[in-house]
Amino acid sequence: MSYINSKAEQISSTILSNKRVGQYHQILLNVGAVVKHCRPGNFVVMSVGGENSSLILRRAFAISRTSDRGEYGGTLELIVAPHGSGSRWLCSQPEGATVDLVAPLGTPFGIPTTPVQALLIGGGYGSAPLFGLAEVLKSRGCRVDMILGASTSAKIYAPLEGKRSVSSLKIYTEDGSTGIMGKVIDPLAQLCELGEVDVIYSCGPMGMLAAISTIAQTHEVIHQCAVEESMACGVGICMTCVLPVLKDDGTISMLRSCIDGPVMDGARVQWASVGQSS
Amino acid sequence: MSYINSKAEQISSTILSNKRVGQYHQILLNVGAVVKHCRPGNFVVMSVGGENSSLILRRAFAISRTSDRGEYGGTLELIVAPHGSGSRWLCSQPEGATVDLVAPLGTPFGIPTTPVQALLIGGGYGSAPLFGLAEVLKSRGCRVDMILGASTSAKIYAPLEGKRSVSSLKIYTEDGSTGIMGKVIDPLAQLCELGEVDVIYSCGPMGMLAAISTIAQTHEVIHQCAVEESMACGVGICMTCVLPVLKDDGTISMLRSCIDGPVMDGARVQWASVGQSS
Amino acid sequence: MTQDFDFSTTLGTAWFPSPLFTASGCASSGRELSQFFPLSDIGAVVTKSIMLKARTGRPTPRMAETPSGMLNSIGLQGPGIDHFLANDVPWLVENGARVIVSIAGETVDEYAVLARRLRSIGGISAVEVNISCPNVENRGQVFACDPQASRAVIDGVRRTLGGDLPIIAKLSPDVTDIASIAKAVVEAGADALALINTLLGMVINTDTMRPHLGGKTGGLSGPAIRPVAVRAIYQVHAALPSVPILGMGGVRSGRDALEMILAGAQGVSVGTASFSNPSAVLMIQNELLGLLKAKGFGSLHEAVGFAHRDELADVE
Amino acid sequence: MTQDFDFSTTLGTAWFPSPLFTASGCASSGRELSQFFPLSDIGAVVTKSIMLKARTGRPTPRMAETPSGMLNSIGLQGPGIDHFLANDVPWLVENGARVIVSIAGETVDEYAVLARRLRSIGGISAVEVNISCPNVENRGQVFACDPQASRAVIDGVRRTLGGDLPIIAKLSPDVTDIASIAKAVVEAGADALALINTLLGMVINTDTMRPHLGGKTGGLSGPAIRPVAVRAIYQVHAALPSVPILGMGGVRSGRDALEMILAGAQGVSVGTASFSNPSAVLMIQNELLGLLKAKGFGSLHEAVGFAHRDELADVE
Ligand SMILES: Cc1cc2nc3c(=O)[nH]c(=O)nc-3n(C[C@H](O)[C@H](O)[C@H](O)COP(=O)(O)OP(=O)(O)OC[C@H]3O[C@@H](n4cnc5c(N)ncnc54)[C@H](O)[C@@H]3O)c2cc1C
Ligand SMILES: Cc1cc2nc3c(=O)[nH]c(=O)nc-3n(C[C@H](O)[C@H](O)[C@H](O)COP(=O)(O)OP(=O)(O)OC[C@H]3O[C@@H](n4cnc5c(N)ncnc54)[C@H](O)[C@@H]3O)c2cc1C
Ligand SMILES: Cc1cc2nc3c(=O)[nH]c(=O)nc-3n(C[C@H](O)[C@H](O)[C@H](O)COP(=O)(O)O)c2cc1C
Ligand SMILES: Cc1cc2nc3c(=O)[nH]c(=O)nc-3n(C[C@H](O)[C@H](O)[C@H](O)COP(=O)(O)O)c2cc1C
Ligand code: FES
Ligand code: FES
Repeated sequence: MSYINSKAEQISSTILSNKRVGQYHQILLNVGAVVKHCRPGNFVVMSVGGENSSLILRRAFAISRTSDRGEYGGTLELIVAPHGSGSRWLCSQPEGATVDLVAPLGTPFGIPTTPVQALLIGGGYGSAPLFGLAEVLKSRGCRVDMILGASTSAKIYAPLEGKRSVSSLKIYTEDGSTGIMGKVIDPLAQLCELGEVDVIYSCGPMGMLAAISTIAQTHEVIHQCAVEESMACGVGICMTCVLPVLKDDGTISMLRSCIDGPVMDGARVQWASVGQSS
Repeated sequence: MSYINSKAEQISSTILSNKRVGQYHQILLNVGAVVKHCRPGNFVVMSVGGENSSLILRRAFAISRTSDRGEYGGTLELIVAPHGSGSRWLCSQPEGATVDLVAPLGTPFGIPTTPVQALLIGGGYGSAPLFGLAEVLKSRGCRVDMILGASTSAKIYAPLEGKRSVSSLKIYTEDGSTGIMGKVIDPLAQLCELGEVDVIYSCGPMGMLAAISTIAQTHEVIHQCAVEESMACGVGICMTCVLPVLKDDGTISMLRSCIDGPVMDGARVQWASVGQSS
Repeated sequence: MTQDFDFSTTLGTAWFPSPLFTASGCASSGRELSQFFPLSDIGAVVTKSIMLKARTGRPTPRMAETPSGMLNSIGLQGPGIDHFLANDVPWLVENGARVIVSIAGETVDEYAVLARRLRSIGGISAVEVNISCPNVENRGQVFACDPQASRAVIDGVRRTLGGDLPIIAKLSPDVTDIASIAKAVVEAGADALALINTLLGMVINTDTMRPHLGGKTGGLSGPAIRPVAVRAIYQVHAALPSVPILGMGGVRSGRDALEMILAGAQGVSVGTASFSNPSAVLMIQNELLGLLKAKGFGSLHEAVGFAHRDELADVE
Repeated sequence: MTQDFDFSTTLGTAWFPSPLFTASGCASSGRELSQFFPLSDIGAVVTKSIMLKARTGRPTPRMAETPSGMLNSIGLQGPGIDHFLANDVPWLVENGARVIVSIAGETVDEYAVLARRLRSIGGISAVEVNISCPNVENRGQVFACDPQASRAVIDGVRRTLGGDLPIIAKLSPDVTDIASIAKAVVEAGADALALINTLLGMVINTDTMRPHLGGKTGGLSGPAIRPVAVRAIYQVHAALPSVPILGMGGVRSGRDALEMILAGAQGVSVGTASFSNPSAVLMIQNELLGLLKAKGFGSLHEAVGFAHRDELADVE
């Protein structure tokens, strides 16, 4: 046996609820004991399209929140943007439908052993895993500030309950339809300069993660980001999801974002050469 | 414009009900004005598997009965055997689901202009179009006898209402679980000899149709049979569904069973060379 | 159909108001589809490949559905060229369809004889030469698999036909180097290329434990083969940028047609998709028109081969 | 696993308790799947093709989903043979897996050098030689597309390796005549054939209007290509009935594996299906075993090539 995917299980899971929230669907799944091993930053992969589907690959979704209490036992929640055929299929599934799931996968966010000042930055549905993370950080005595951004208000995912675990929440939209008009990175340099940030946790589009990495590096702030690369398998066997990452020995390796990520050290990802052959 | 497919329309149709009857599903579809052109012997073709289906070809089903009265306007009924992926998908569709349908297609059974003694023979779900046919024949003053057969009782489709339009109904099952143990052709020679049959109408497996043809020809009884060949398009454009048929000029032609059938003159079909190249 | 947008296309000297065509063998003689849309509304009807003599074709079963595709083994069933020219072409012309006649032969000569029959026929826009047929003079090897045989066929057709009717050579993807076959037929006088014919495939029926098709092997078509078709179009357009390509293979939406146009196709034929949707050609035509406009192109022509725009060399 | 039924198979001198293998490049180094089933439960793990030096592979995006298939352009990313032999093979052997090492080179020599490295390594059951790589010495043409180049590679490997380890030559379907390539490599010393590698394909991204993959073209795999794989297996088995074939291409159920066995495969590799179901190999193995027994076969061997039973001649 190997350490890779060591907590992962393939299960048939029932959709307990499927609610539209802005432009997203909040989907609650019954996953039983699997939930015990799910950490913020982990993701699931899921078959889509049903029995005779021409969509042969699994789709990856970040685990937004988990619960092992309540009437159903272990549940986990996904926040899904209806993007292409597969995610639209998932968003159209009724309560009671079952889906084939492999979970949990990937590296979780690292949790500091001492209380720190954490800044959580989410873009679009990238906020999904941050609320679960916020709860954990808060329970460890951290100060948790959160900045969320999206192009428009319907693409901001910020559930009421989630807000309770954060000390502050700022929202940016590009069209100004909610919160401040602008982008999540606008205030970042200043916050780092004020010394109010020890660790940045981020999740969102690759461009946003790259921009945060630059600022974080300038200010020598640790930056843990959850990356998102096109994935065919999610379990490390296809080599499609690679990113160039600087290793300890000074070499650059094409690491699989499904098993060596999605959470990676932003300072090590070679953002400029993502998507290029080397 | 051409006479081929001249009544056919492509429509989106709603499933009004889907009931299990023995080993079949009785599926009622809302088809609006299309119903006016549906005759016994016509069939429909239907897309299966939903939006991202890997099943790219339509499935053909005989029209069992039609109605242009009642709360829904035009409706038609199919009797579907869950056979492979496509028919199983159809049988699993809930009430209210919509399916993409082309109807009506193919040649209908020919209706005699004078009252005759008609014998209707159905094998398995092949009985489906016969009850509608029986009603029409009866309304024209014909005597209608019916023989249905199948391997076992759950594969006999013989709805109560349907029985009203026939003068006699005999059932044969190979395992004897219902009716007489045996095959539908067992009594056929004798019935023909007795002079009780002017026309045979049949629908069922090809082997059964071939056997009926032989007996009908011996006794010089007209035999209209609805054939069933593997069909890719159902509308005459693919040439997959061909059967060798004797033409008036004495030549044998590979006719398309979707537009030159499914109802054909049993005496003309070259049963022995079906499935062979010529 | 359009005001501000030029949706027309050409293949050699033939002009078509729209780039959407039926695919040979997937619209029969045209009549069958005319109930679903007026044939004059689309670019052209490509007729099923016609041979010299009437043919009964291959044994049934002639088709097998495969994941996102199908196999067919029709074996070029048809009435023979004389009956076809007397009955089917006039009907299409009367009904306002632009007609591309597809021809198929068993010998190099037979293609030339077919071409001679077409010389005097009015109303035909172009000839598609289906060279994916077994060459009875050469161990039954398919013409399109051999550059020499392909060249000989097109050469014979070109000479017999004279200079008027454009010749579209239809190639098979079952070759090691499709660009070299393309070059051979263009040198021999083809004005345009049709890419691609079906891939040779097979299904074993696990009940009978024998080949499912009566003809054993069959041609694979449908969405399953689209990536192979797009690759072939892209490669051939890179190698021969000035030769018009009629693209086909698994197109079932405007998006798919656009993919082929961007790869280098000047026209798109729709085959198997018509089996699942008899109005597919017209629907795809409308979708493609909408997409091209939405992307800001001023004409179809501007989009042809657009995916090659930052390249200089061939793809490999 | 079985009592009354002999499910074992051989490829050359190598024996395997089951005919179900992973496909090269679709199980990484094996560790990743071992959470989902014990690797010792299946026939063998075929490792991803390893080259002499470490390689970073091709740019991302490296995959595109296509109807019932996918394109990949990984470009043989890997750590190089030395690291691989030091780390991955011992781990597999310790975990009880039977190991087939897949090798890939850019020159005929490189294959031989790779073979030399394998000579002294214990625990390897066979070598799969992936000749679907561009030959840098010959205009980048893929080895497997040229009988001479294919022969040269296998010949070099055979000489260097000596007579012990069975050699499985993995062929590409992108050729005009796969049986002739098969004959060439068998003459050069291949003990078995792996059929098929991916088909060359391409997707144009209609948003960017450029080739979707970073590497432009990619290899098409998955159920979409199964009819092509079955045809290749059937043709090659007909041409070389005594040469064992490892079949692959779109297998995702026991039925699909049975189809390949009936067509002539002695073993079946599962690739893309593992991406959609990490336990696919084991599940397919169980399904196949059940089907073979249900059909009344007494051993796997009896079913191999069974679809050819009423034939004498080749298929064309
Ligand atoms: C680790 C991870 C976590 C993710 N978390 C979420 C989430 O919480 N909520 C959410 O809405 N989406 C999330 N995504 C993105 C989600 O996986 C894609 O939106 C989805 O796969 C698109 O599938 P589709 O069929 O709708 O689109 P299509 O574009 O039709 O998909 C075609 C193919 O490309 C792949 N693909 C397309 N976009 C992406 C993408 N952005 N990332 C990876 N593969 C892609 C698909 O898996 C599929 O194989 C996440 C992706 C990753 C890698
Ligand atoms: C004119 C006609 C009328 C029919 N009427 C009925 C009916 O009333 N009730 C009913 O249950 N079935 C009927 N059938 C048979 C029905 O079409 C098949 O059972 C169905 O297509 C099987 O599809 P599948 O996906 O379930 O099976 P699969 O075996 O997976 O189908 C694979 C492919 O083969 C084709 N195919 C398989 N079996 C048949 C067949 N028997 N005839 C034609 N094509 C086939 C399918 O269309 C599909 O393209 C009729 C067929 C024809 C031609
Ligand atoms: C049933 C059928 C019959 C065909 N007959 C012919 C033919 O007669 N001549 C020809 O050149 N191509 C023929 N083809 C190939 C198509 O014209 C087309 O090249 C191929 O099917 C790929 O396109 P598609 O995926 O859109 O069907 C046939 C294809 C099918 C499915
Ligand atoms: C992501 C991916 C990587 C592959 N890498 C290799 C490889 O390194 N060497 C090789 O010989 N084949 C490679 N293949 C081809 C497969 O081994 C197999 O031949 C092909 O995918 C067809 O089988 P499938 O449809 O079951 O995947 C790869 C296939 C995929 C999808
Ligand atoms: S998604 Fe397959 S290796 Fe990462
Ligand atoms: S089913 Fe296509 S011609 Fe009859």
